Amino acid sequence: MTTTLPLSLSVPEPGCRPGDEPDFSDFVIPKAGEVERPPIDADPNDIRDMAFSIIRVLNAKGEAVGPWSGTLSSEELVVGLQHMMTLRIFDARMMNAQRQGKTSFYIQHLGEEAIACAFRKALRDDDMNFPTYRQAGLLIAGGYPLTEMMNQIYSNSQDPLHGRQLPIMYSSKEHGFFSISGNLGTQFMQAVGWAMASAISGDTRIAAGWIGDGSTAESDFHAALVFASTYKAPVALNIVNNQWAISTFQGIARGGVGTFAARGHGFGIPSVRVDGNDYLAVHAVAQWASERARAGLGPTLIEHVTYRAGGHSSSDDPSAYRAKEEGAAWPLGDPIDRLKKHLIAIGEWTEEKHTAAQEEITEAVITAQKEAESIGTLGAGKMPSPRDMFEGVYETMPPHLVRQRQEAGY
Amino acid sequence: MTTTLPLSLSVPEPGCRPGDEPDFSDFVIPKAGEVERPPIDADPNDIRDMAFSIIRVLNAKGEAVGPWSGTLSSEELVVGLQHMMTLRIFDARMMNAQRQGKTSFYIQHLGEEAIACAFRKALRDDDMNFPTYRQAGLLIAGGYPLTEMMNQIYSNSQDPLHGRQLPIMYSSKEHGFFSISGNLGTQFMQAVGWAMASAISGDTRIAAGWIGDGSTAESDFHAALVFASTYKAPVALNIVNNQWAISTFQGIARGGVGTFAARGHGFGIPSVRVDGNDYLAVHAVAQWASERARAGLGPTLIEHVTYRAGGHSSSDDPSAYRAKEEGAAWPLGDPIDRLKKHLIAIGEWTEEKHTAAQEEITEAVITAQKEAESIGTLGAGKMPSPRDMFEGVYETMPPHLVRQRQEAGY
Amino acid sequence: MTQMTMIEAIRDAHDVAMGRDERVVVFGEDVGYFGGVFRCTAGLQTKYGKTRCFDTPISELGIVGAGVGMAAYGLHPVIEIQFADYVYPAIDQIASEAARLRYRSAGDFTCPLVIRMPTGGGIFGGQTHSQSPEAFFTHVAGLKTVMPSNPQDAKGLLLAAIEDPDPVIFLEPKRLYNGPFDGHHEKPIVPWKKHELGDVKDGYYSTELGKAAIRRAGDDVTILAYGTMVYVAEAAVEEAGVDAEIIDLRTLLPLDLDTIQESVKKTGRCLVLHEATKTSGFGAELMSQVQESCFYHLEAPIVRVTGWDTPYPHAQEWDYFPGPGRVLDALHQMMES
Amino acid sequence: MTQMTMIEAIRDAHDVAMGRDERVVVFGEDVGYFGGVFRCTAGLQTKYGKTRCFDTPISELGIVGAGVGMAAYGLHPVIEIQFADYVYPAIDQIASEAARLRYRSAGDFTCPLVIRMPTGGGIFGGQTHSQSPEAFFTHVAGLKTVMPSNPQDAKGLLLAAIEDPDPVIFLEPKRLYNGPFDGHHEKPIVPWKKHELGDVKDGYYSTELGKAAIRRAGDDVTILAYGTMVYVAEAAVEEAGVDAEIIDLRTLLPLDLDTIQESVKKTGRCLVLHEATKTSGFGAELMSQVQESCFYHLEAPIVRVTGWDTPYPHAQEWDYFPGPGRVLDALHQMMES
Ligand SMILES: Cc1ncc(C[n+]2csc(CCOP(=O)(O)OP(=O)(O)O)c2C)c(N)n1
Ligand SMILES: Cc1ncc(C[n+]2csc(CCOP(=O)(O)OP(=O)(O)O)c2C)c(N)n1
Ligand SMILES: [Mg+2]
Ligand SMILES: [Mg+2]
Repeated sequence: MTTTLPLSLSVPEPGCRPGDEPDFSDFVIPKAGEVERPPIDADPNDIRDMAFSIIRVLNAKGEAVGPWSGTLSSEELVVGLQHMMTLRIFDARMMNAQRQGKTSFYIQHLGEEAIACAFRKALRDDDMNFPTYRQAGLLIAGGYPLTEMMNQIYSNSQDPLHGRQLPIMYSSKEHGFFSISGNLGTQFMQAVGWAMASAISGDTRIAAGWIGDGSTAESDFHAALVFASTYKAPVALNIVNNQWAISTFQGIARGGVGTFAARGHGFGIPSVRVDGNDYLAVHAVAQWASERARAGLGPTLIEHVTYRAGGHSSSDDPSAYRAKEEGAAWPLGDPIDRLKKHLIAIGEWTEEKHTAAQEEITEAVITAQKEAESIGTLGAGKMPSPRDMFEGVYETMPPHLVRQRQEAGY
Repeated sequence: MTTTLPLSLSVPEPGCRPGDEPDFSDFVIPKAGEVERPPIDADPNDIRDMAFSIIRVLNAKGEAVGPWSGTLSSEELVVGLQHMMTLRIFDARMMNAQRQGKTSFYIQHLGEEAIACAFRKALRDDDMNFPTYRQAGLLIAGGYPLTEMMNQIYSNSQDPLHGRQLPIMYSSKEHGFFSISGNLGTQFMQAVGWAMASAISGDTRIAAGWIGDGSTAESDFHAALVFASTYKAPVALNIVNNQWAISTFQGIARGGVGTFAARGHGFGIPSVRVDGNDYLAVHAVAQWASERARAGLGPTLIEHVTYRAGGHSSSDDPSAYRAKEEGAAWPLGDPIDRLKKHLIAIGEWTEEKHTAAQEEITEAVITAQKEAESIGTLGAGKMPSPRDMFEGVYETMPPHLVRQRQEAGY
Repeated sequence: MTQMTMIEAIRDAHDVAMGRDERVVVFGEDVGYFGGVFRCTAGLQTKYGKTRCFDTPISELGIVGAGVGMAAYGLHPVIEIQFADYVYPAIDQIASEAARLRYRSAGDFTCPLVIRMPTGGGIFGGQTHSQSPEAFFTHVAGLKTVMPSNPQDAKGLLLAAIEDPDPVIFLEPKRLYNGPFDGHHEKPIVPWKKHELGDVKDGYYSTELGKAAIRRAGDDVTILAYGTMVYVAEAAVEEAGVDAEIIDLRTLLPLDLDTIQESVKKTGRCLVLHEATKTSGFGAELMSQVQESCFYHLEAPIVRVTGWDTPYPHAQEWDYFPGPGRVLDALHQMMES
Repeated sequence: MTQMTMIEAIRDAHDVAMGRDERVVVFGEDVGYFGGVFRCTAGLQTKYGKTRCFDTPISELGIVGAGVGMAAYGLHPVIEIQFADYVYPAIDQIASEAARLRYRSAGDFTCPLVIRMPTGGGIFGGQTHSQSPEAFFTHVAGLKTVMPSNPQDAKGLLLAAIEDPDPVIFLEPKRLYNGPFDGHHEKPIVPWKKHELGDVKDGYYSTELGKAAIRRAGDDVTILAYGTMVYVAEAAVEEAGVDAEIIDLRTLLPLDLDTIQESVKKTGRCLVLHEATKTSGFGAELMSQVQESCFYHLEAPIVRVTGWDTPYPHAQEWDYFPGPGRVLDALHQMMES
């Protein structure tokens, strides 16, 4: 037997840490328009390459090119731009409100606005999303009132969740937005269950699951793929790869494989990657996946390639683990800038309109914020009653909870 | 918007249930010798097809052909045959002992003997297996005493596990056989952890994980693949696809994908399929995977394609859920018959030698059994002390357990 | 009325529920074609079709997670975990998700889900076919936990659980599936066909969750038991000749504290009995509630008889199992103090 | 001696252990480069290299499963679960595997593994950053469960846990990381630098597992507490003017029953205090053991003050949290009875 050298543990490292020069030269970006648009019933084996490429519609000049363009009218695109702008302004104000102590916690979407905003427009109103904490765009693009969101964030007496949940852990059945769990991954499997239920019931509604790059390592991700592929559940399974999981770069979750989308190949699930900073591309892919689901063709796995331009949450300072310059070096640009550029290029938008829209939206967000704050902020103003803490654990309050509520004096 | 048809749930069904004619015509079996043997450092992308083919060495005539042949001498093959025969005779007698009430439970390996027996011979003595309940071949091929196994099965006073474990849930560190858990899947991730520890320690030892086709749906399977691919752990990850998980056919776990081996592609792990009823093929693949691991090239995923010819366990009657004739129709034959035929074909074995070996082994198994039974069987003869039930929960017995032991009167 | 085993009663409850309500769907490992390793779902796939009763991949997480998603959609899934010992991979979906969905969404989404599992020891099943994990579930706000001890209750409680708007953990003492077991493993069991509690009403009925049953009225000591332990208690009481009141809790949460209190205030003595390991077992909660509510009526310390604080052993099963002998000793000791 | 916060003391314990013993490896989510979201492992990767302190994929199952495999190999892994609320995906690897490995293999394989996790509420973390799951662990035979309440103990107990030959669950009350918190959230905390228990011995020392500490001697009532609740008890006792004996359990399992008994036999009264939900919480076990061992010395019912049986709320945190007010009320009530 040959002598063997000592083994050693290989621990992946990101290309760039604080102090390093950001370097995305390894990151291969196909040209816009380059990736084909297969029929929705394509054999997953024939479209294997799509998990290693990136579907892109907007090119550097702001033109919409290739087979994935044209799913949206220019009016719809203007609305899309407004949604993204709303989300960004909303985020900025809420981050600030958190810093001012008006609430305990906040999570923003900076740089990722296109994904949920565009995806939402490819679904029907009665479809159901199973989001993570970074898809508030689904609510904004779905017309959910900003004040309601803020009431939740402030845990005031008008909070639809009665102050029970951490800020931004929204829930709105009416808006196709499943109650957010703080436990990563769990909702991915539930989305498959919901979709199975729709199929069992002979319904036409579909589900969309959402998960982060880091969270694909969780068990629920596997269970979701197993169940979705076995029962051909009508579900779109979205991975938002924003390159980071708190301080951990995506290579720790991704390991040796080329992409997260490729995970779907082990299950025979059609798996694609899309430029997550390209509103048009995300919408087109969402449309394709939802048509597949609705036609009974089963699940689609979608990796949205994007970059988390801000900190993980209001508790996080990313300068401790990644180079400050990394965000600026991110090669897929900013989703708002790119859509704006496109709309200007096609003559549907101008700098003036943009400035006006920015002001108008800021106004609207401020108005909503004033309204919410006039009710209350965390610990100030009108708060949910402590009595309410005991309600809703069960439909009917059992005797031991009644006793505890009484003991607490409510 | 186009009108949409009602959805429906797709529930996979096996080709054959009781009353049906077994039909394996969909099951594509490549010719022996057909699959290439790539270098151990081949790029996983270049050997993608191996997850959809089957590595086979023994052809219908009993010849060993192709690039995967020749890893074993004819003496080693005779020993291999004897191991498989031993395991089969051992199983038959223990199934019978269970029926006679000498123990509570048994699990046999009928039809799957080649896998663990051959695999074991490609490992070094100090490597570590993390087996399921259907790899006793690892112990037999590793020279673990039959009487010890039986003492465990009978839970008698010489049971190395002190009667604490269900029959066949062996453990032998010395023989590179990790303590079997009754919980499916858990050991797959632990194998990766052990392999990571070996790499961290600059050791040269490698690990082998084992899991059934049905159990690949468990979360531990995913975690194992994630960790193994991220840290390039020196581990061989074995899936034993014996077509059934109790009453559930492999299509329920496998879903839409072609094979279980293909699961590895999502992780960039070299993934191969091997004819699990071909001792030579299993050995050659095990050798390849262990060389990869030992050379620091990381994990290999191996799907052993075989058939569970017996019931799931002593508690199971498979005629309730699959056609009785299915086993006979299984196209990869019987591992013992095939190796025997090969040895006869190359002039290293005869029918007479086989009959003699059969008698000799039966004799040895009976001797071992008599010895074990002379000590005791479950509930009869010398039993482990109830006092021992309180030992070994912790290295040092804490006060509350001392009190409980005293309360119990020991 | 039909004479049924507990298995048949459970199967019948599924059948009745599926017949009455299209939203009831049944799934789990080996649950579909084969009808479950204990045959509790046999025949349902044939009768209601593959989309209402089906086999699943071996992923307890996936099974429960699918159940949560389906329940949120509006179905009423009834799922089987093959053995309670295998519920751990699903604990996150149960404790963090099913249990909290109504609360965290303020009723926007709910989770009418029943999770059934064969529970408990006495079958030489070793560490992974013998566990009694009820204490875990009773510690999670938002869950209800039920354990029937006979065919009549099994059917009625399962129907109530399926109709319940919240998640219910339904623990089935597998040692009782075919007949009551008094803890004397060397004696043959009495089949349910010969037991009055094996007389099961046909068609629909339900047994309210949260109500205990007094199995034997008595004045000297109260025994709190559930599942298999109810029969162990009966055997011990008979042998001891003590006038014990035996309460079969049936539902562990919400607990029927009224019935318990009334009994302990009368008897002044209380023995708590369960199979699970002692430390932080549900017996601790029972003792605590009795102590809190009946302190001034207690004439002797409350006593627990439980499984020992070890993993469930194989060969030593009958030393581990809280059998009539240990209960008898405890009763004698209590009556003396 | 160095003045340290609890975070620094925990970091120092890792450092000392890694320096003394090559087998000690440290990993978890964000634990490597960044040093943990609470910075308990900051600097270790730089000092000991990437193969002894590293980041992992977000899989609690994988983290613990890897730990079990490594411990079986012969390493001593010290792993972090980012918040105790996220331990559920790993419960199977903890309860079915780590806890039982020594027993089921009759000592052939062992599992010297430490699983650390920030625990408890008081930081407006809502349902998934506030839980106290200690009762689950104490119900699993084969595990030890530890919860320090100050930097001195945190370091000593963590070093003892790392040296322990069996798996130890190490719960860190995150509300105490930077200073003791008396439950009055409107008041600023006292930093550890100003507290005598923030005075931490340099280098190696260990604090024996299974031994409680008496934080305040007293004659009238015994308070059993651990973690953050130790300071809540201190605040309440001071306000109540009751001569209470406050016992900081430090190790929940094995429990220091001797110290508890001695105290309760002296005081005749016992109050049990914890943050976790009430039903089947560890308080139930404490009440039971006190009742079993001190029944004839009890002058009043044992009382529990705990979190309510609801998920952990956000806005209502201070109504949920067992603060000094509730403890005070309980003390008054007990002293009257
Ligand atoms: C089960 C569980 N484990 C750990 C955490 C702590 N945690 C919160 S967010 C996060 C990172 C998630 O990263 P990713 O999935 O990439 O999503 P992103 O934040 O980038 O959108 C972690 C580890 C959690 N919430 N739940
Ligand atoms: C976590 C867990 N879930 C369920 C079971 C029950 N169970 C035992 S064996 C088995 C089937 C396993 O099938 P497979 O993985 O194909 O292995 P095989 O028995 O065919 O070798 C099941 C469901 C278990 N032991 N552990
Ligand atoms: Mg991310
Ligand atoms: Mg199988």
